[in-house]
Amino acid sequence: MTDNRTLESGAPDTPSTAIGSGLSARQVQWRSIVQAAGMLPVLIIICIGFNYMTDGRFFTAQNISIVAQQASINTVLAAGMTFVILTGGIDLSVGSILAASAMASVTASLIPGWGLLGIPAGILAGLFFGFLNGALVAFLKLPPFIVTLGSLTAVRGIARLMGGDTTVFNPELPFDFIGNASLFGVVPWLAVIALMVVVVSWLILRRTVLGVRIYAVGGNPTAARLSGIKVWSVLLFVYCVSGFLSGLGGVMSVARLYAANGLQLGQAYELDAIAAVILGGTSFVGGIGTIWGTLIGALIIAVLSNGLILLGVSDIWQFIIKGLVIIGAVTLDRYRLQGSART
Amino acid sequence: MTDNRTLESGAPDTPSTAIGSGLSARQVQWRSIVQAAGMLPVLIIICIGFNYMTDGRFFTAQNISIVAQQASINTVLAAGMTFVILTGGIDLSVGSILAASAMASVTASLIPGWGLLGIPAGILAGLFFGFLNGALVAFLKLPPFIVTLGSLTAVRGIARLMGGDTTVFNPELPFDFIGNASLFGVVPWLAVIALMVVVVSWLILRRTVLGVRIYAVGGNPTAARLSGIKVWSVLLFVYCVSGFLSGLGGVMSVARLYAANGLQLGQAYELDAIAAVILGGTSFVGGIGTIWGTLIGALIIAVLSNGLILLGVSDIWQFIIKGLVIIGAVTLDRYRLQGSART
Amino acid sequence: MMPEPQSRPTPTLEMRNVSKTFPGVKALDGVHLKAWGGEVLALMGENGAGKSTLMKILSGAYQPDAGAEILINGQHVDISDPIAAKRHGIAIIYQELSLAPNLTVAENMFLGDELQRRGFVDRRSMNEQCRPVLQRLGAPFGPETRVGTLSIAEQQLVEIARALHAKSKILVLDEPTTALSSRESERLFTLVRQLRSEGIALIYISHRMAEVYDLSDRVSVLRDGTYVGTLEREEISAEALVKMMVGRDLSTFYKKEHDPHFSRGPVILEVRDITDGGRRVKPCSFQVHQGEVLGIAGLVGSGRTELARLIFGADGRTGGEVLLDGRPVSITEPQDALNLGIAYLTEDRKALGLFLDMSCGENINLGVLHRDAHRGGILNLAAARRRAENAFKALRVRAASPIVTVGSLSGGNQQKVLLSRWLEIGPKVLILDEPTRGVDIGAKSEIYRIIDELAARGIGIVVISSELPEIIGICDRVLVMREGQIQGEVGGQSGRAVTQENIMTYAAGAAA
Amino acid sequence: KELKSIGITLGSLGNPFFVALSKGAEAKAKEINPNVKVTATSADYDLNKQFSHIDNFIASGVDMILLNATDPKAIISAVKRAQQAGIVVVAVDVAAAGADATVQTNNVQAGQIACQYLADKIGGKGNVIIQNGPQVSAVTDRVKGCKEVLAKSPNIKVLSDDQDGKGDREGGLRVMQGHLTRFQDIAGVFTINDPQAIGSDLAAKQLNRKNLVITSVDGAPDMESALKSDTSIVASASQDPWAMAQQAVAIGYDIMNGKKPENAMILMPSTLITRDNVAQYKGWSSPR
Ligand SMILES: Nc1ncnc2c1ncn2[C@@H]1O[C@H](COP(=O)(O)OP(=O)(O)OP(=O)(O)O)[C@@H](O)[C@H]1O
Ligand SMILES: Nc1ncnc2c1ncn2[C@@H]1O[C@H](COP(=O)(O)OP(=O)(O)OP(=O)(O)O)[C@@H](O)[C@H]1O
Ligand SMILES: [Mg+2]
Ligand SMILES: [Mg+2]
Repeated sequence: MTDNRTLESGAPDTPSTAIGSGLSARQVQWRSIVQAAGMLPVLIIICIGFNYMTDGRFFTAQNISIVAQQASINTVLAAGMTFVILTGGIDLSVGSILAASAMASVTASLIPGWGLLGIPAGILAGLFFGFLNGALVAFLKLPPFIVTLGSLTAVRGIARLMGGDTTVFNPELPFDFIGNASLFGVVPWLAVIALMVVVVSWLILRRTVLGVRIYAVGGNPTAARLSGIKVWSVLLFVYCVSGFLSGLGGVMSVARLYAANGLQLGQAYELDAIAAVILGGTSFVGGIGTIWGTLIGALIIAVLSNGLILLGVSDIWQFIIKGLVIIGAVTLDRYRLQGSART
Repeated sequence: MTDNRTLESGAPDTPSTAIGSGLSARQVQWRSIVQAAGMLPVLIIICIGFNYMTDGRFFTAQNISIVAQQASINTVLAAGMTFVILTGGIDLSVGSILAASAMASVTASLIPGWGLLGIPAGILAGLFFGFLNGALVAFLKLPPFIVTLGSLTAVRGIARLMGGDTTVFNPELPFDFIGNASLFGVVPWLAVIALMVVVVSWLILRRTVLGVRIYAVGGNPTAARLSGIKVWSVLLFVYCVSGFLSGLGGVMSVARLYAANGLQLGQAYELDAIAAVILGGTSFVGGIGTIWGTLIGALIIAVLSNGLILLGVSDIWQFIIKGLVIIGAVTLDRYRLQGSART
Repeated sequence: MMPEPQSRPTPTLEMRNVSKTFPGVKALDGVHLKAWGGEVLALMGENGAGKSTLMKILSGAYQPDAGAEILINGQHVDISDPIAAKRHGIAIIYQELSLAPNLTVAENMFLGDELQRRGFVDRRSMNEQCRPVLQRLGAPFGPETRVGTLSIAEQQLVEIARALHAKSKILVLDEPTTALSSRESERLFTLVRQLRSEGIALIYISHRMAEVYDLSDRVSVLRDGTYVGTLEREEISAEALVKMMVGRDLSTFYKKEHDPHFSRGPVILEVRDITDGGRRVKPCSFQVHQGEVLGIAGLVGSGRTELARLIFGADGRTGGEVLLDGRPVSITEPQDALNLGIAYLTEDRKALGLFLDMSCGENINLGVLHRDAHRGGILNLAAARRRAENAFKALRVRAASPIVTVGSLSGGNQQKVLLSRWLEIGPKVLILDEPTRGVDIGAKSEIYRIIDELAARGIGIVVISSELPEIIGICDRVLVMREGQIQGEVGGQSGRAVTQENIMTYAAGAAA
Repeated sequence: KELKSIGITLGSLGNPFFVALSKGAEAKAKEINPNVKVTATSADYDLNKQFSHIDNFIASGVDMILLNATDPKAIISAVKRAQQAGIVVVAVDVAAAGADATVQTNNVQAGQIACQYLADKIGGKGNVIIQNGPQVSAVTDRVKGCKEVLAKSPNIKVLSDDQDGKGDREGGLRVMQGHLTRFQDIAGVFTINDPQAIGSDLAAKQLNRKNLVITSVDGAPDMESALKSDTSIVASASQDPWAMAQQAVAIGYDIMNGKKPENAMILMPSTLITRDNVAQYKGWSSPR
């Protein structure tokens, strides 16, 4: 029945689970877990491959912690993007919002004695821009692609304006532990935050009324309205989440770099975030996907970048290999599902 | 009934032409022209505004020809993108393909005595990559976003590889007239080519069977398949067109710049091309849109860039204004249509 | 179930040993089917029995499992895709509409083999050839209309036009009348008979007994993906068919007594001069009483759906007011209506009602999630599961468990899921737009039973239906709409009996 | 200590300058140890990416990092991290806070000589356009140097200095087309790098604007050919990425083995190539 989605859908068709065919509820549930696992095998294969090729240098505590750190900002952005894409929208402005929030954060962190204000400043800046996006999409019913393309551009300009086109720098950043310290000395705080974001997102998406409504709006917006869902409020919410998390990403970036730059920071981050979401099996048309998939997608991207540099592959070939692996991964996934899917 | 498209569709709901309500075929046609005109009023307003603010410097023959030139490459890419988006797909790789084709073109143009080979070399390179995209989407049924995101990355690598990461240049380019001369001394050849591309695209989309099928596949792929349309061949075709036109864009770029650079050329062109298509009223979900709209969309983008430089607006503010105008333009369009559309 | 008469000529179509396995489901298991030219073969079975799947195999949309044979005029044929089916003279009207909404009627009709002239599409000839076919069907729209702007009923006509145009030897109609009202249906039946006399083999799928009696020469029955048997014309009877389909006896289903002195409760819903500015609905007024089943009848496009949508707040109204329990209420969005206890079951369950990728449980619970939820909007999973399971039992939904996606259910079961969503919210007024569209007899009688029960509980029920027997069978009082206006009332205290004739007189415009 | 592997992180590998730089570094490293592994990455001017690249270099255990910092100050924490892991960090082309040594072109001086030549060519008076680029320190330094010199000539008026030519031909062409339409009287143009200069020249040609004088900074291969042919470009303050990288690797190797350089900041002077001396210029891509 979902046949006509196959073409544009990012997610593979869900193998329809049986009717009257003696599958128990537990079996059905098990299936859906396997399905959510999605790209996990691909991730594992890539990791093992890299470990083998780098003579075990990949699976060292240090490197794993580096990968976790590198994946963290993209994971946070991709989590927000998952909300948006689940409603059938898209948010191209995450990179720009990240830059603007980072500028706000580092600027606020320079206030003597009140440097910790940098954290809320960055997050609120993100939330603000996310709210604007959401308002345009929800109230004026403008197409998300255009709205966020517009804010990709405009917010980039604002980010540059905020720092007068220079790098703003704070070597005494009061919250630098976020970007540079580790919990118990092993798990980088950045990774902890990213994981927390994923868990909270999962809770919202799967354990709250709002989450069900997000899926509903993505699955069939007209039906959602006719079912009494305030579609506008759901849309507003998801863009706010995306903005909020972009702001958080900005703060994380500042904590890592002690600095922010309105022009360069966050360029093309939206592509990485979207790639993580789609690799994770979330469908572009909305309504289908899981946040765990997104996490795995983000990890695949981070592992690829890290592993190729570990291997000493030249920059050019990194591009080529990355592109091919992305395509290869979805192909594999498609075939994995084909066994169980309908013709 | 098209209600459930409103949310994600780029195109405003087509004002339902009344049924059995005595509208003659001519009237219906007239309506659809008005609708296709879409953003034209916005374009005109922007032009007049700029002309006023620059004391008439905008509407000089020279400046108009500059705008036409600057719009031309994006128009060509956006024309290809229109085909793809009409089927409900997307092609993120146009910028990378343009770079690779430009590398192929300029490299071939250096062959002594056979420099004109640069033209077919560039175009064929584009067609080749487009074919690969199309094959992955059509045969392996992979999601277009991921496929072309992959090739955005991989083809970028290949483009860099082709020139060994340097700028390849040819000051004696045998086909430089394309980029620098004008037909009858007034209409730049680049603009002539772009216009020809638009006209041919229009013929294909509106006057051939293939065109009807492209719209059908975008409107309802299942229905298209069940009607015996070879959906794969339509998909393959549109990605080939997009690749072909990206290749042409590469040749045009070489003819204009006498050089190509694998890394820098064509960065983020996909965003401009998509923006032109969506500004032009083509719907993301496929099946709805016109090539004329795309042309107007591309012109709006070019006029904006040109006008803001003419005004001497600083780079930072150019970003901000461009973003706001893009959002403003669709908002205006939405309101214009609201009058005639269903609530 | 007589043995096949030996004297028959070679069947035009024979399907042997057709099986089809979907992941986890065996939809068909060794099914046989024979159809002859100049005959109407009705195909019946409960929802999910596999009728559509069988026909989709015939049309090349699905591939059967190995071992299946398809013979046309005794020749083995290989139907590997829709084009092959077309080449063998097979045309089909799918149960789910399969039109491109962005194309015109004519373009849809010719999709796949468009007319060309000098390499270009010949839209003019296509329109010209399309027009007479539309006329033959009495379609109120022209060939250049965009399909997306048509109502489903009208889209159904386009589907039929497309199949007619194909001039095929074998024509499959998969529940073609679900969206049609009696007048269009009659026209279609005339056509079917005409095609039969032209020697075409017709396969007709329907859940409506009356149609099957009317049209068919033979009836083949499927149950749970297996072939049960075939009845010849003279053997056809409701009891026999039901027994074959359901495997048990089913008692009567239309049982409403039309008692003009039916004592009903106070007025619960009153609509006064509601209109959308005259575009589809001219000012309409009526009352619904507690415990009453009010029917709204009318031809396709008479504005019934639009009227319901106005009351429900789905479309913007320009005038009029709605009173609930005698108090004027403000309804601007569906959620206002739902908060007040007015629920609306849409006629197009796939596009406007269900979330096909979500589980049945989620679909059922969607309207009450926020009521059941713990503080802070945390889902009450236990309550949701309980509701879903109870709903499954109450409506006898046939699916493994409430966590399967609703998209994988057969049409009738989808309808039950959607209905239970609205039952769960405990409405005061329930507007049902074509509640039994595409639902099998068993389920239909269950839905009627539910409607009766709800009415008995004091809920005001409005039923919009294009199936006259249904309207007559279950409603206490019937309003008839024509061209966006309420033309008249039958039943109740109107003094006119609820009969087909009375309703049709109003619907056709002959004022009484 | 042996030099086993080097990591190079550059602003953008799309620029031939950086390619020459990485080739130069590789050549020098091979001289020291023929089996050395050299990994060059492009940070695309993104600080976050550069941090990641440095972290990855640390994990893969390189001995030395050649760093073309995206931001001269903000890079410090990454530099510190690398040094803690026992890696020598040498900044090239752009200073980097905390680096063990820096080898860079004197960009202020490059801007000065290019604009001095420009001022001389237009006779110390007239309208001049400074075509800016991506705001990295090398670019801002050049603009700074240029402005210093132009400020000395009271008759020179700077019409515009805030348009971004994006560092490539396309951007230079586009911005210049706008400028030429906006201003009828332009005597000279200074662009922050060679691709923009060539783009600007193309714009001038198309619009038939003669009597323009263009200078820039870089001395790239395409500039050599531009200076030899019929263009409005008259000079470019050259850099020598090859030599810069060679020196950087050599210094880094010394530091690895305990020999600190006397001066940690090595400024390589820029020499001006003009139409007159271009024939003698040994460009970036010429074999060494
Ligand atoms: N694409 C599919 N994927 C998985 N299962 C399917 C698919 N299509 C149909 N089924 C299943 O196959 C069985 C037969 O479905 P089918 O649509 O043929 O029933 P039907 O007899 O036409 O019912 P209805 O009267 O409701 O139209 C059902 O259990 C249905 O859920
Ligand atoms: N989205 C739309 N755009 C244009 N016209 C529409 C649209 N929806 C319905 N109409 C038209 O409005 C009229 C009334 O339609 P409506 O759906 O209310 O009729 P109905 O009596 O409910 O019939 P049905 O039996 O189809 O449900 C019809 O002529 C129909 O074609
Ligand atoms: Mg069916
Ligand atoms: Mg209706």
